[in-house]
Order: sequence, then C-alpha cells, then structure tokens
Amino acid sequence: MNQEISIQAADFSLADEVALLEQDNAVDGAVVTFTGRVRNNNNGMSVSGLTLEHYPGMTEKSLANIIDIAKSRWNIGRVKVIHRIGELNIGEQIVFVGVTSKHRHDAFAANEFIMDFLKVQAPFWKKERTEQGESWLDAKATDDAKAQNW
Amino acid sequence: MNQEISIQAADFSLADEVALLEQDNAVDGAVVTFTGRVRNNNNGMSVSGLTLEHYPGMTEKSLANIIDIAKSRWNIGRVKVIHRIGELNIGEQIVFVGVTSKHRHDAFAANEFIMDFLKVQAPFWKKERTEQGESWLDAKATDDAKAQNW
Amino acid sequence: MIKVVFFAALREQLDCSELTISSENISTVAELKQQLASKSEQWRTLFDNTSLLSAVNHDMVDGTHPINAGDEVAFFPPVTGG
Amino acid sequence: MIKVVFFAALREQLDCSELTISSENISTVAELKQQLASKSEQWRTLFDNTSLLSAVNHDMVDGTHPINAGDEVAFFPPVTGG
Repeated sequence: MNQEISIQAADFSLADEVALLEQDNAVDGAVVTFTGRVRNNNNGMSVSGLTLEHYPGMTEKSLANIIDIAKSRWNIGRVKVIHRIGELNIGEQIVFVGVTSKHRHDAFAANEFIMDFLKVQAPFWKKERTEQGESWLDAKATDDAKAQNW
Repeated sequence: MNQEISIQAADFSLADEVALLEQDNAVDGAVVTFTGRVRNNNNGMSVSGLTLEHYPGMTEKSLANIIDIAKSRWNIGRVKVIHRIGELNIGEQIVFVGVTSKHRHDAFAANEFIMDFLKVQAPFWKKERTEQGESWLDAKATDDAKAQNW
Repeated sequence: MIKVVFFAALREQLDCSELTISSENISTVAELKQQLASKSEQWRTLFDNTSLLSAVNHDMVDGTHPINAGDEVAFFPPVTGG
Repeated sequence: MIKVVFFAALREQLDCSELTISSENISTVAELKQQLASKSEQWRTLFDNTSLLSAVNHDMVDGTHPINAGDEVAFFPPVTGG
C-alpha cells in the first residue's frame, strides 16, 4: 500500500498529517501544506455542498505518477496526498497535500505542482448542490494552463 | 494590535492557527501553510539548537510591510505570521506563515513571497549551538537572490 | 473482451457505468469510441464530444492508443477534483 | 540626541547594545557610521564591514538616509530568521 496517497470518505486532521510528515524527520526544516475546502460559491451561484466521484485504481496510479515526477524535479523529503470522496458540505476539507524539504522552495514548488496536476490528471469529478439543483462542475481552462506552465 | 503577526517565545499549534484562518471563512477554498523547524544540521555541522534574537518594534513593522505588499500583489484572504524567539531545540517550530485565498495560486505565491522577504528583511538573527560551540549564522546569498526574483 | 467504464456526467447521460464489448475489430481507443457511438443517436452525440478523455488500464491515453483483449478502457469528462 | 542600537554578532563584538550620541554634525546614516567608527580601531574594523545593515526608526535604509534628533538608528548584520 502506498502510504503517500489516501482516497477516503472520512475527514482528516491537518495536525495529525503534519505530525506524521515531521515524525523522526529532523533533516527537513520546511513543511508546506495545501488544504482545499468546499467554498460557499462558484461562479456566483450559492453552493450548499458537493458530491465527489472518482475512478478507483486510476486515481491512486495517477497520483503516484504525479508524486514521482515531483520527486524527480525537486529535492523533497516526505509527501502526503489525501483526497476525500462522497458527500461534502460547505467548509469541509476536500484535499490535502503536504511536502517536506530541506530548503523551502522545493516544498513550495513540489506542493503546487502536485496540486496543479491533480487538478487536471487525477480522475475526480465534483457535482455541486446549488439552489438550482445538482450539476456537474465544468473543468476550468485556467487549470489546464497552470499545469502546462510547469 | 496587529492580529496577523505574532512574535513569541512560546510554541504554536498549526491546527489552531489554521482553524483561526478558516473560522467563519467560507469564501476562501485554499489554505497554504509554511512551517519552518530547527534542522539537525547546517553545512554539515551537527546542530543541537538555536537562539533567536530580534529587534522588537522593527520586526513587527517589517512583517506588516511585507504582508501589505503581498496583499497588494495577490488576491488573498487572511494571513498569519508567527515567529518564535529565544532558545529553540532540534525539531522545534520556528516560523509559521498561513495564507487563505479563493484560488490556490494566490495563497501559494503570497506565502512563499512572505517567507522570502521575511528571510532577508525581518530583523531576526540565529545563533547556532554546535559541537564547536556557539556561532552566529551567516546570511545566505541564495536568500537575497530568491527575494530579488519576485 | 474489453471492459469499458464510464464516469461522472457521461455515466449519467449514458445511464451506464460499465459494459463489456468484444475486442474483435477494435485495435485502438478511437475504434472503440466509433463502435460505442454507433449504438444510438444519443451515444453518438455523447462520444462526438471532443473534450471526452480516455484511459487504458488506468493511464490517460489518446485515440491512437492500442487496445488489447482484457484491457480496461475508461471514458470520462475532464476531471474536476482538488 | 540620537539613540543607536546594535544587534546580534555586531552587538557582541562591540560589547554594546545601545548608546546615545549627539545629533550635532550628523545628518546622514553614513556620517553616524563614520563617527562610530572613529571611537576605536576595533569599532572602525566592525563599521567598515560593507555587509552591515542599517535602519532608521524601524525602516531599513541606506547610508544616504537623513538622521534627525530623536531618531532611533540601528546597525546589524544581514538577517538570518525564518
């Protein structure tokens, strides 16, 4: 089992995840975390929650591949990626990326790289619950552009 | 008192700080944190701890100025910067920067910007305790170069 | 046989999450897509969507990618996680 | 009068964290530095260090910056926090 990737319905604890990244790890002085949460609006529509679908098996393979590329490009220590699936409400955590490194720029760059590629390559799909009912989110062209910048 | 900046001898809780950044804040979907800790080595020398000196008054002013510039350059929500002073041991947290934003790139960029300028403008000085006794850390030319890249 | 899976909006619009199809006469993803499109007018419309993505055995691929018996092929809209 | 403060390695090498000096004949940071350097050979060596940074009233400034009576001027080595 890949300890670096977890796809789960349950919530996660930022503190616990960072504690694991830092445990017995006195060489890495820098820890960068990204946490993504359900916002209360999207394109001006009021959102009450999300349902997250994914493609089991491909999700893990795709994230492992993104992490491998990040490790080859930057000098990073430990990595953890968590993505939640199922029903989520406003304010709930959706995704966590944590990266440690000796020098801070590596952790910043690798973390943002992982998020940018997760956004365009990892098979997750969001369905929003709004006042107008449920609807699948459209992918954003800006996300493709960001990934292509690396 | 500026709620965004805290210079303190006491340790801090990453979870508590992130909870404050997210509290009653359903508009920002992204939270990026940086945590810097005391590493066990520097230039190959084994380090047992640090003493952090600062310039009270100027420290706060300098950090407030850096945060203002970050807010003018990126569309960010909340910011928190914590820097510890006094005696610190291996593995202890030294510095925390937390930034929230609607779109993740703003939080990533602003967070790294704040760290890069804190490194070259905020009046903190580290004295290391090594096997060879105590010695003041030298500033790194790479830190100047990083700040100039923005 | 080829296992074909569908996700998200596509799965709902097809009202189908998975099917199996003979691997005869299918050597690429594009050929599989053609064959699925021929099932009905609705399927044709949905598979004519150029933004549709495809994966073979959990790797994202394009239409020229070869398909062999026993492969798992997936079709889905652009991803929106994170 | 001008309040002058020193930090970190410079403070230790001077064995002084703070002094006050008359603002007469001092109109810039560079002039203040000159006057401090004239106190002894050791002070001269330390203030000749071009990497030394200076701040007036908590803002980082260069040698051309004006100084007025009542200002707080600081000298210190390049910072190493974070």
